[in-house]
Order: sequence, then C-alpha cells, then structure tokens
Amino acid sequence: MFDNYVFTKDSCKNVEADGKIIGFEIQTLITYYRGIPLSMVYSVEVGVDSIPVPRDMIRISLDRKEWFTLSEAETVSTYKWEYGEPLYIRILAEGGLRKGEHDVRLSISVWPAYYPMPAGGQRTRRVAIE
Amino acid sequence: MFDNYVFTKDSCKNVEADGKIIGFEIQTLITYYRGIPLSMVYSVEVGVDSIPVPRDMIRISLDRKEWFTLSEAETVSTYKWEYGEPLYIRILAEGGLRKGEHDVRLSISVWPAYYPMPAGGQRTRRVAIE
Amino acid sequence: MSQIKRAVSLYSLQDEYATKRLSLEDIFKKTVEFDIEGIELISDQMIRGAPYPSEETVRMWRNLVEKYNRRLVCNDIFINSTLYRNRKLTIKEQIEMLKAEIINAHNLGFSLIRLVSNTDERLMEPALATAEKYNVAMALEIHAGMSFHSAGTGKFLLEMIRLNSPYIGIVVDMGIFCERHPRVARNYFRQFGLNPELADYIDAIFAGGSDPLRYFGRLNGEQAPYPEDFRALIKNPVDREYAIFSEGYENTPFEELEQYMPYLKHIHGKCYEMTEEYEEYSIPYKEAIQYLDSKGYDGYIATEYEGNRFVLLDECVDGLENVRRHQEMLKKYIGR
Amino acid sequence: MSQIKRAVSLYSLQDEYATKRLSLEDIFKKTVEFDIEGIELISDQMIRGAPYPSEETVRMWRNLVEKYNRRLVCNDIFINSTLYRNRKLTIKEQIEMLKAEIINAHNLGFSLIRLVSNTDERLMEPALATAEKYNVAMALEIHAGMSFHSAGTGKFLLEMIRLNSPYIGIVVDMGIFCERHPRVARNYFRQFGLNPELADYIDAIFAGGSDPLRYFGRLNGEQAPYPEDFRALIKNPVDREYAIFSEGYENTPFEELEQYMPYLKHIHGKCYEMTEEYEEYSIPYKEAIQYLDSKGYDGYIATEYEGNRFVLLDECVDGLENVRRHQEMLKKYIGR
Ligand SMILES: [Mn+2]
Ligand SMILES: [Mn+2]
Repeated sequence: MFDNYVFTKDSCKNVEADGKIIGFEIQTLITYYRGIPLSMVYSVEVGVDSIPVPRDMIRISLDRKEWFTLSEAETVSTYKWEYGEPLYIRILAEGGLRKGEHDVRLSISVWPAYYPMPAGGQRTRRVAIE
Repeated sequence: MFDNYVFTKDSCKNVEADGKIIGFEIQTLITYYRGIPLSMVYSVEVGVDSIPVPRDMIRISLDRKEWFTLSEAETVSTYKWEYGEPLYIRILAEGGLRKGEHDVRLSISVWPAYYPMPAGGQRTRRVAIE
Repeated sequence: MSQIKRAVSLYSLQDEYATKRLSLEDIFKKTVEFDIEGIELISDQMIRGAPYPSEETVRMWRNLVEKYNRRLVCNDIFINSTLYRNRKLTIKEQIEMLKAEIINAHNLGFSLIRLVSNTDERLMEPALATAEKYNVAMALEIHAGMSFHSAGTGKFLLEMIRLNSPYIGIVVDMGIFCERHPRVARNYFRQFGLNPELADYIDAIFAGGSDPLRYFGRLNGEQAPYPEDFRALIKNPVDREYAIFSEGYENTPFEELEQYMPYLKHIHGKCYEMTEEYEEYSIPYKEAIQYLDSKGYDGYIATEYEGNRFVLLDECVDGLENVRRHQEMLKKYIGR
Repeated sequence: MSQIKRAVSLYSLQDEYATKRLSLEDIFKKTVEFDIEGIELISDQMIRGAPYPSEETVRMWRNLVEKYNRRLVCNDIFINSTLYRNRKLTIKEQIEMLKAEIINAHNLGFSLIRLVSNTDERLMEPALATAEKYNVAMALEIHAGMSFHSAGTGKFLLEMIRLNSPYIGIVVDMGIFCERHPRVARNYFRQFGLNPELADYIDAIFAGGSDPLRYFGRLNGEQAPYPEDFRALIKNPVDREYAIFSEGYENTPFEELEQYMPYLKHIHGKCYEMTEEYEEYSIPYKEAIQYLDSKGYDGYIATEYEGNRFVLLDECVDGLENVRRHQEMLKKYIGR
C-alpha cells in the first residue's frame, strides 16, 4: 500500500569520499502515514541484480551526517523519521555499483504499535550508473 | 570495590504466588555511587551451590511490580535504579530453593559512561531456607 | 435543521504533502477555498518533532490557524508502544507518552485528541488529571475492524463508562458503516493478482447486508475459521491479504451507535472513493447523517480520504478532488 | 589571609546515606555541626528521578538548603552515553542530556555543574546558550588518571580556551597531587591477594617524586609497556587491577595548574584517609593551599572522601569522621 513511497526516483548514486567510491546510496520516504522514531524501522533490505546485500553493509541516516547500522538503529528512539522526508540508505561496498545498468531493489518496513504486522513496501528500479 | 553493596543480608527468600513457590528472590544495592537507568545494568549472574542460573530464568524489578528479563532491560532507559534503593532479582524456578542451607552467589555490574570496564561486585551468602 | 459541522482531516492530503505538491500553508489555503471550517491534524505527520516540536514550529502552526481563521477540531495521536523491538513499552512509559501528547495538543491549540484503536484503556485514569489540567479530551477511534465488539475496544468502552468523565469519549470512523466493499481497493489488489472470484464473494457478503467480520463470525476478535467455499478461493498471498483487509470494512447497523451517543466527541468522514455523482461509493452518508441528526449530534464530521493507499503504482493521488467532492456531499446532506 | 572557602561533597557521606544511617536531612544537620558552609551534590545520587525530579523532590531539597542556610557550590553530573549497550549515544543525544542537567541544576539552586572526566568537548558549544540562559557554568573535572595531559582532557582544554566563556572551566580534584599511594587502597587489595612487592614498587615510584603514569610513560594516554621488572611482579588479576588503579593517583607539580588558574571554578578536596594527626595520608594539603593562596584562588575546596571504597568487607565506612577531620585540617591551613 506504500509502494509508491519506496525508493525515490533517481536517488540511487555511488558515493565518493576522499576521492574513492565507498558504496552507493538510495533514498526512500516512509512506508506509513506519519513520522516515527527511527528505532521503529523494522527492516531495510537491499538487493542488486537479484543478489541480496548483507545486513551489516547497510547504514541509514536522516541527515547524511549521522549514520547508524541497522543494529544500532534498534535503540535510536530519539531521532524521528519525519513523514515526507527521506531516509538515506547507504550500502558500504568499495567501488560501489559498476558502470552500466542494474536492477536495484529496496524493501523497507516499519512496525507501528497497533498494526498486526509491519507496514512495508518494496520497489525495484532499473538504475543506470555512468 | 562495591562488594559491600552486593546481595543484601537476609534478603534471599522463596517467592510464593497462588499458593505455589515460583522461585526465589534476592536484593542488592547498586555497585556504583549514583543512580542510573536500568538499561545500564551490564550483568546479573546468580549461582546456587556452584551451579550458575540460566540467564533467561532471571527477572529484575525496581518495585516488585514490573519485572523485566535481562534482555528486555537492555532498553529500559526510562526507569532509574536509584542509589541506595534495592534492585529485586527473581529467579523463576518452580519450587524455589529446597529446605536447608545453600550457598547463593550474586554478581552484578553496571557500565557507566566514562569507565573503561563495568563496575561490579559479587558476594556469596550462606542462606538457610526453612 | 442539522447541527453538524464540517471539517477536514489533513490526513486526506497526505500524499500532496509528502510529495511536496502542497505545503502546509497551501493546505490551509485549500480549506478556505473549499469553505471548510474545521481542521483535524495528525501531529506526527505534519508537525516536525512532535510531540516535542520546537517553539518555532508551534508558532508557525498557530500563525497558520490564525491567518486562515480555522477551527481546530481534533489532533490524532498514537502511543509508540513498539518503540523497542525487544519489548513492549510498559503502561507507565505509555502514560508518560500520552501526557506529552496531551500537552503538545494543548500547545498546538486543540482541546480533543483522537486515540488510535487498541490504545490501552489502562492509560485513561492516570492521564485524566493531565487531560483536565490542559483541557484536552481523549477519544478512542472506533474504526472498522476494531469496532464496538472487538476485545480491545470493548475494554476501553467499559473503562470509559466507569470513569464517566467529559474528558474521555470516542471518535467514530464512518468506515464502520460500509454497505459495499471499496472498489478502489479491489482494483488495487487486482494488479498484484487478486482472484476476482474471491472479491466477488466478499462483495456478495456486503450485498447480503452483512460484512466479513460478521459473516465469518469474527466480530469479537475470534479467529473463527473461514467457510470451506471461501477458503477454496484463496489462491495466493495477495488473496489472503485481501481477505484480511476486507475485515477492515464493517456494515454496522446505525442503531449500535445509540448507546454511545453521549460519549461521541467527533466523527471521521471516511471516504475511499468519491464518485462523479459526489457520493461515497461504499458509505451511505445520506442515511448516516439523517440518523446522526435524529440523535441530535452537533459535532463535526471531518473528511478523511483514505483512497490514497489504493492508487496504482506511479499514478497520482488526487486527495484534493476527493476532499472537494466529499465536502460538497456533506453540504448537500447537512444543508450548509 | 586565605580567600579559600570550605565545602563538602555529599559524596563523602554516600555510604551513610545508602545504608540509611543518615537521611539527607541528617546530612544537612551534620554540615551545620561541622561548620561547613558549602554543599556539593551528586544529583544522581541523592535526588530521586534526577535529572527529572518531581516538583515535590525539588521543593524538599530547596527547603533543606534554606532551613540549614547552606551555600550551593556545585552539582556533579554525568552524561549517560552508554545508555544502550548496542551503541554509544550520539553527540546530539548527549547535548540534550546536558541541557536537561543544566536546567535541573538551576532548579535545584546551583550555578555550577561538574562534568565528569571524558565528557565530550563537542557538547560545550551547543550547550553554551542554555548554560548562559540558566546561569549555570560547566566545569570539567581534572581527575588523577585523566588529568591535564590525557587525550580527552586535552581536547576539552583546547575547546575551553577557544570558546573562552565564563560558563566553561575546570574543577581540579586534589587526587592529582598525591605524594604517596593511599595505604587504605593497598590494605584493601591485600585481602584479595595483592603481591606486596608490587605495592612496594609503586610506593617507591611515588617516593622518587613521580607517579605510575609518569614513570611508565603513559601520561598522554599511551599504553606504553610496563618495565620488565614491574611486569614480573604481576602474579594474578588482583595485581593487574592494582597496577591499573595505581594510575588513578598522580603526583602533579603544582606549577602545572598555573596556566589554568583563570578557568578554575572549584576544587575537590579529595581524601582517602585522614590520619589521627588530621592530615591526608597521600596529599600535601598544606603546600597545596599555600600554592592556591599564592595564586589568589578564592573559590571553594569541597571535602571529597573516597576512602569509602577501600573499606574491608562488612566493616563500617566512617565518612563522617573523615569529613570532620578533613574540615579541621582545612580550617587549620585556611585560617578559618
Ligand atoms: Mn479514521
Ligand atoms: Mn573528584
């Protein structure tokens, strides 16, 4: 039901730091209709060309300054992911995505208090890396 | 350094509920010099007559009303264990401690921010159950 | 003449807001353009940092309310009891959160908060003094799927009656009065492979004057098994999901509302799809308003457009048009 | 004549308090009996619910201060950055905690807080406006083991000099001026099997005018290896612990303090053992006070009895007697 908010168009890009590509990044809106503390994010899964990315390569951030592992995020109850604002998702992998086309899949869910199951969505986008 | 505060004298007793003994309980003061959120308790270990009690049989409470498993307590950042006030430790084991004498060991530690290691203490008491 | 007043829940325009097609100020302008007096808010949706917004954010909100001269009807709040995945928050922790929501609602200018369905009834008594102090009433949402007969709501209603305070009541969501299953939902699930025979089966339940919860004997929250012929129609996970979601529309007789009229603080004017004839496809608003008028209801009905979640992938949600049509319909039946 | 004033940190009487031999009011009575004007507090120790005590608790505290007419000198605070074991709190989270501590200190009546050693210097600039608003200065404790030369303290000192605000300074703990290793500590570790030759080795380091950090070349926080002959004396975990703790006593030349005198807000009058001659066994108070007087220090020295942690199992801690003797000693050297 929230698939439309998953994986912001044109947001997938390699990330450079100190002249080296350290991974790639995608953005998404929340799969829910209000903002919630980051600790309530239930799952973030990324796949590239049908290969799932290991969980510990994923980092998430609300401001691109402070990054959390998914394990750390489980107690990040003081940062709110606002409705309509991006969550930045980085996959730390030296070299990032190779030049060319890729099918990048993002699947994400949050678990609000009164839901019987997590509220999520997923989306695969064909991404061109130059 | 805080051994004097571990395992309050005469606090070890079997616990009854609905006419049945559901386990036993001991009390301790904090092994530190100030109160801290319960989530900063680093370890609680209990042994009876040289046998260690499995972690998931242990519950802790500040008021004997709300009880937490040690795993739950890791995020209980809103309840403060006050300096000089007891932590109640329950070991859920049907039947509790048998009549007679036991050597009950309690070892507990907390991890304050600026300490290089947890601050703890331990104490074994000879306990008589009637 | 009807005493009912019109409002809009900004939830209805959430997609316009999230995708930045409308700013909060744009939304206020639209309420003026559409002649909607009352505002309902989800503070977690459009107030940054809620329930602890900065003073600047609160000022921004109050300035908009004043500038566009709107009435603040209700703020919808939630208790994040699933804050940590290793445990559910304790009642004590939840009480503190509710108090913070009451104070925030007061600061934003509200005197009513909507508690989401399944809010624990044990929060009520401990929060009552704060509600009184800040003059903010608390009202549980009676939502289809978790309506009068469900276990959680039932416990809340008993506690509400026991405490008997003007600060505790209910908000009724019109989704409990569905005569038809929303066809936008059916259409949405079709794209993922919904079995049309299953959808027909559910449509037939409504056509027979019932709803899935009642028909399957699950009204009290019990997981009664599906009838054999229905189960046979569940071919894939989408069918299963559709069946589960179909229990989120109820065909409640209006009369069930009667005993709760003294506690009724506010109404969600749920709409899934406003037709070109300016009627809600599923909910008989004309009859509902007649019933409410006959009981002397003089509160608000706030348009709550929820069809947004059934918009097909990459199609544009038109919350504005649905709100406009829903308000026109309300005007027609209310008389102004 | 000396301008120095006398205070007591209630930390000194923590064991009496924890074991309920003395209530908070009893402690205030003792400060009157011992003629101690100033009070230092660890709010996390004796103020229930700190840094969010109830209004009633705050009132109780302020009533005691008024009733016994004491001066509030300093509140010792901590940032619980290890709140969750799966991560360290972010600077942003720590800033919010520090602001709460500033406000609580203000509400309790303090205008100075002591920041525990290793408090992150990045908290200072963002908290400064709050410190100014509530008129509460923040001062890092310069504690033996984490003194002027250590990495964390060094970064703080640079930030303090850069920000150059009357609201940022230091609290010096007299434990940095140890001429001898506390014998109560040695005695305490003996019961667990401390190797006396190891303790002799450390005593000899002090006798030579140095201290373990300096002698082992670890003053800057580097983990320089122990000398061969010292390592040979470490026979068991207790020896190892004793060696580690021995780095928590420093023999700092008084002159190192000089450049920081403008930032010196307060002094912890550390004592491990007050002898029957009313002297601190390890720290040369006479010379220290002469030095402070020569630099014109006119703040407080607050008795901070820490021998409590070296009391043998089931022996009674006598914080009261140590405080009494320490105050008598201060009177002697201060002159009143
Ligand atoms: Mn609703
Ligand atoms: Mn100190």
